[in-house]
Amino acid sequence: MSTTRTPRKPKTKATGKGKAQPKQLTAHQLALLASMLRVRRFEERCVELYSAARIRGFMHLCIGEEAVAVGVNEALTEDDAVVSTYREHGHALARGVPADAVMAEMFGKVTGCSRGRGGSMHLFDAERRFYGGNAIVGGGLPLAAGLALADRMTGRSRVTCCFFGDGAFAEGEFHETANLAALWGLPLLFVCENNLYAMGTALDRAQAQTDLAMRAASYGMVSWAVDGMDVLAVEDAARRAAEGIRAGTGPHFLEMRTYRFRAHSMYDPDRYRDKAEIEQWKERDPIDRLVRRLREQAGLTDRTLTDLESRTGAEIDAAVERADRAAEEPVADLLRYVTSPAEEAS
Amino acid sequence: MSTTRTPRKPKTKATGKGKAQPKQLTAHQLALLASMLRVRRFEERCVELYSAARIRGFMHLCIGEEAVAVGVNEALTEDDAVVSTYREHGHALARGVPADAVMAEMFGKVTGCSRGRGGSMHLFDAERRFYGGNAIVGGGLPLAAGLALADRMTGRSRVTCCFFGDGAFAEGEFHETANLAALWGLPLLFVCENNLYAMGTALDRAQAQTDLAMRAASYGMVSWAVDGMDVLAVEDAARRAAEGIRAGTGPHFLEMRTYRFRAHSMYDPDRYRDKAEIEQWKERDPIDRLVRRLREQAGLTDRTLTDLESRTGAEIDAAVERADRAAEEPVADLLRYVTSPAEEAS
Amino acid sequence: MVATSDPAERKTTYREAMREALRDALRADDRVFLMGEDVGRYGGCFGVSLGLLEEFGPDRVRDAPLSESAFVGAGIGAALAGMRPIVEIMTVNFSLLALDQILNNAATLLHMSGGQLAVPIVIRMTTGAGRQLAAQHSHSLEGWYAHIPGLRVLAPATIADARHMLAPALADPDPVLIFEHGGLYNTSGDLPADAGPVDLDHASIRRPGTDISVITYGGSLPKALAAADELASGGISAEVIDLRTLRPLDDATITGSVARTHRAVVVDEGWRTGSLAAEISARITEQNFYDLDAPVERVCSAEVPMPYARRLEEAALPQVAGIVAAARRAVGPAPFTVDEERAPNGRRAG
Amino acid sequence: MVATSDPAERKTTYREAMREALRDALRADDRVFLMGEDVGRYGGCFGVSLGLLEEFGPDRVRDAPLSESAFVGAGIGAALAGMRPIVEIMTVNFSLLALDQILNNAATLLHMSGGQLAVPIVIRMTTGAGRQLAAQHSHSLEGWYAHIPGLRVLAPATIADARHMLAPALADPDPVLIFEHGGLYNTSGDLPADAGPVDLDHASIRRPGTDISVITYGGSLPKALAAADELASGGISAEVIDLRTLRPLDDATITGSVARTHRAVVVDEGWRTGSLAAEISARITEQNFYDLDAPVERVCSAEVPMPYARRLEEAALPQVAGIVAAARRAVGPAPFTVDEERAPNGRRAG
Ligand SMILES: Cc1ncc(C[n+]2csc(CCOP(=O)(O)OP(=O)(O)O)c2C)c(N)n1
Ligand SMILES: Cc1ncc(C[n+]2csc(CCOP(=O)(O)OP(=O)(O)O)c2C)c(N)n1
Ligand SMILES: [Mg+2]
Ligand SMILES: [Mg+2]
Repeated sequence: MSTTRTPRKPKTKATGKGKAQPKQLTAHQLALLASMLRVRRFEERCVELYSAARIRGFMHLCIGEEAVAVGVNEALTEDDAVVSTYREHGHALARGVPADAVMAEMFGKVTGCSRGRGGSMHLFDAERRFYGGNAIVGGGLPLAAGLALADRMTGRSRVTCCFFGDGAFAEGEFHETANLAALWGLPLLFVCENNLYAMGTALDRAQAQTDLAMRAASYGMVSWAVDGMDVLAVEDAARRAAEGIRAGTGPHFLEMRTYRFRAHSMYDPDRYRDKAEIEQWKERDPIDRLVRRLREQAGLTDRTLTDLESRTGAEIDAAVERADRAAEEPVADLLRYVTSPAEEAS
Repeated sequence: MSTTRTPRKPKTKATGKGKAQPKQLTAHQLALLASMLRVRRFEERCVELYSAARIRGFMHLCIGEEAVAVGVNEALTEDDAVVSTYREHGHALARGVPADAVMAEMFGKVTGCSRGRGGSMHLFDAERRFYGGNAIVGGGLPLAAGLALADRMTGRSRVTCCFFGDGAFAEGEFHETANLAALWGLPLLFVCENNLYAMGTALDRAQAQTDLAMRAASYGMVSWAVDGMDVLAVEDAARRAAEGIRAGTGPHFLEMRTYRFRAHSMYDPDRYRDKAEIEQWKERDPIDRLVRRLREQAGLTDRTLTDLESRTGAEIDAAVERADRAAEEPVADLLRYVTSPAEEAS
Repeated sequence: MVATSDPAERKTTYREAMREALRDALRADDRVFLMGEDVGRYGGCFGVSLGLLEEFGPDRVRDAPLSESAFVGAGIGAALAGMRPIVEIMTVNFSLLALDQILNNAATLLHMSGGQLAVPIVIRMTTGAGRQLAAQHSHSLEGWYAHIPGLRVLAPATIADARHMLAPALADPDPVLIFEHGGLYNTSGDLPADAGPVDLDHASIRRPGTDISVITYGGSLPKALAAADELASGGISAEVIDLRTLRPLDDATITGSVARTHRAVVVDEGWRTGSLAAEISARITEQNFYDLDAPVERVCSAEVPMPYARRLEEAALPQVAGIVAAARRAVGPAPFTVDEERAPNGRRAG
Repeated sequence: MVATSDPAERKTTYREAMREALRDALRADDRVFLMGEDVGRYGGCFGVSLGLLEEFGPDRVRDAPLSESAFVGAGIGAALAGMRPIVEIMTVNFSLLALDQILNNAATLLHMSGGQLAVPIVIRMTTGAGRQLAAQHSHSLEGWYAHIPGLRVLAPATIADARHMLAPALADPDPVLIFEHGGLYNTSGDLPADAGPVDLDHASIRRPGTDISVITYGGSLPKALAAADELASGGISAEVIDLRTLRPLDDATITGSVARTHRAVVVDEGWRTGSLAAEISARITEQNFYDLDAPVERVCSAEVPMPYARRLEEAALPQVAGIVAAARRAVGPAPFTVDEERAPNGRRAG
């Protein structure tokens, strides 16, 4: 699946800070860096393509939040499932959905991971158990509970990971799903990407109680708040949570404290945030931070970085080129996939 | 309004146990008893009338829970508002909706408090600010937030009291409304009637965390659990909560621990509860309990009780008789009240 | 409660037939489970699932908290993961709380994922009025669900359909909604032993006739049949069509009938404006324009939140007398004689 | 952004017209407030309320958390308590989460309380497709709302209607829903200075014609007008009716038009089956049966969750070419000559 995933035994005792990472993790850390960089560059390219009207519709970027997508994915196996939102390029790429398929999807092409029917907000990959791509805020949560319920009922030891935002925390769906998951002890990993804003609404103007991990704990779930700008901390927390879930201790909740550097969507003029606030958070850029650390602790060189950049750039160039060349679904197939075919045609 | 209401200054220091009530409360306590007894006898008559098919549709009784309706109402003034559920005979009667109007409503008559359109589940009385009568579980909560919001916006010092069940606590509406109320500091009194069952589903099979007051507190609201079988404790808690709300400290949440002695509705064969459990709770019957206390502490006599019973019986007899004689809405008026008339006809 | 597999035709009720269907489904396939509010300990709010908890245990007859959106969504998720959930929403009235999940997930995932994610879920709920349950508990909103591409919508109107629609619904790879009219549960009658799974693609002509097509479904079928009796005694031969499947509609059966009868009455408990009856009427006009000898009549509910009072509720709902009157209007003032020759294409082309 | 009260006719956009209407309403009545997700700091997800927070403050331009059911219900409660809330739901797609509150409270309380509790709320939301927003963000569900007794449903299709429908909506003592098609916000044009409040009881004939009635509303109006242009160049005179109010429907205008033209095409962005277009078609058949020279045509959306890909989306939506084709089908193969005498009652009575 994802090239960055190097399966290894979860640490049984973790610091949650990621500061005391032993040296042998260096290769793994480099892979984390590569994965975050890949998401970043991919989305930067998307901005250009959107301006050029090659990508249309609503598009939401996770630039600034890459550590969450990449770190959480490290804790998951191929058998686990991921449910995501409309801000899911990072989740999809980290999960191993090929950049080609994601890009083609945004081009509306038949080679897209949803055959051009979904676009940026609706990436799917059944083979990799990536269940979208849900653009109704909170709408993915019940779905994730159901995936977990199926595992629970059949005795499979799999984790379902559901990403959602701080805004979704206010929706009734979150409450209902949290209760259901805790009540039934479902193997569900709630990953709340708390980027402090739901569109233009700051967390403290949307939530009476802004300590979301504390709120989630009131359901009787294990809940932690995590520095979402530190990929190692994210990975560590996700690994411990997944471990707990696999051990049968029921759902876990991770509040990932993060920030989006860009506007909510391509339509958003971003009038509601202080530029200074954005700049402050940019100082915690998860990529820069890991780069600094790897330079200091693991001798990361400019040369390695340049190589990484050029490999990443090449992959994305190729994805764009292939997406460009790919065919569109013929209009004659408009009604396909509304219902399942008795026998799949073609 | 309610004959049982004797407005007085709220105590500033309350015990929350109701045990140390000073002697001068005796008259007030008798009024509480009368009010509870009236609700009980009214509903017992409803059972007979339902068996005789004079009352139809769904009917839900609050027998066993009278202390909540009566005690909470004591803390409210005429200006306050009440939003209730389908199990609302007690709330309506305690609020001062005349027994005549309630009975006539259940007979489907034009003199009913909803002109026969609502029935048992939809009692309304705009004059007394009794806003129903909501039969979608959880559906009254957002409405109550809006009533409170209007007061908040116009600077009126009124309380909106919303009754709902333990079952409603699981619905997304509760979560959304609790957050809204706490976030906006709305003058809203949440009264959760925790009777341990939502139809046939016991609380611990519906809620991951059954300490509802604790859960509500996670929104940053003042929350207490109250012995809902003790009308004095209920009154005391409600009074303190209403006082806090009027003082501008935002919404309060009261978990009333109570029990319904009867089945969920007239259709319910009540297969899911232990008879022993019911009997145990009946030992805490709020009426018996107050009677015992008044006998001991305030010299309540059989004579007074008999008088009370006969006055109550007479009131209900009269209500039934009037409801019986009242007219039905002519079928020609079927479409009335779908929209407001430009000029009210007749 | 009858729950044997006795091969002879036998008396049962709509409720028991539905229960047997559920029991069969749970026995036949481990992936099937029943989930909803009070389906277990309580036995179902209308008693449909009584006894199933005891037979299949709390995992497979799963009581859910009052959280319509969450447990319907969970059913959808479980279906994605290979289960065959039967989710019960107590009544259509509460299904609004789960409508987003049904529309935006169940009905949409297959297409939105470019064919990758089928959602083999069955969602059952009670619908309809007539029991003095007033405005919030008397909706007939199946017409809304019939608007949604990607869903199959069923309305079993007979005991045999209650018994034999569930199996093919579960066999459907896509989401199926089953609407059970609350007024039908106590209906009793004979269940033929030889009936197989219902063909979900076809409407059923419950009573053949030649003068007018009465098209209906669910809880209105008994009324339509009673109206046909009454019409027959007045010399009008009404053909009664039970749609059975509200989506996709079986155009061929409707069109074929109207081509023969030249007149149609659609009976539907939904509010008239925007009802399923409107769709049927529009289709008849589109497909049988030159066959029609009279405007298509609709007998629907009055456009009013359902009142509690008995007489008002009766007046608000489609009734036999209204169906008879509509049919008579369509057939025209002169009593129709049975053997009169009809012009098959009675209308001038524009 | 234009926001003056300049008396002369002037160029503006649909978005600005709506904003002016909101500003006027907030200025005119203290009881009015605007509440919804991102109506304040963000300026409205489509920029409609930009600047209003600064003028009226956070109490009256009230940002709500993502809790559609709670804040719509809160609007209903506030209306009961004497306020005049304007609640914005970002789009119709999310309104499903608040549908229970709208149907079971807003639309029902007046009746259920025997006339005691009117709910003077206005709920605005964006509707429609056409911007490649895919399956979950492209619904046209206003037809569902038009099914609900107790609601008034509006669909401003022009800049003048965007400007002048809000005031009468607020004056209505009962709940009013306003559907703003997302494709219209950027429309620019002249706003006549003399326009008064819109008469909410009447549809508007946007273009008179004699050969066929093209009946539509909202985002499909520009397409219908373009089709009429094209038809005119082919010698067919199309009358274009903008329904404006989807509930209650203005039968008189529709019936009157079809009585003159003898043919009708209904254009509606909803999925065809169970669309509002079905209701219009059914009513025309009921009311104009003997006027009609051809079946009523419907041009609706294909029955598919809206695909993202541009060409697929275009193919799924009603387009000018489809309207023209439907009108031509209805008018018949022979080009129609304008002065030909029409039989006013072209159909044989059964
Ligand atoms: C139910 C619903 N309401 C509103 C919207 C519009 N909307 C899309 S994203 C969004 C903000 C969500 O914020 P959050 O959950 O914090 O996620 P983030 O975008 O910050 O990642 C809103 C309001 C929606 N898609 N669904
Ligand atoms: C949204 C919704 N779901 C289901 C129902 C059916 N129902 C009516 S009352 C009830 C139980 C509610 O329990 P609770 O809130 O504890 O109140 P109680 O009846 O115990 O007073 C249920 C499931 C309903 N009316 N509304
Ligand atoms: Mg956010
Ligand atoms: Mg309860």
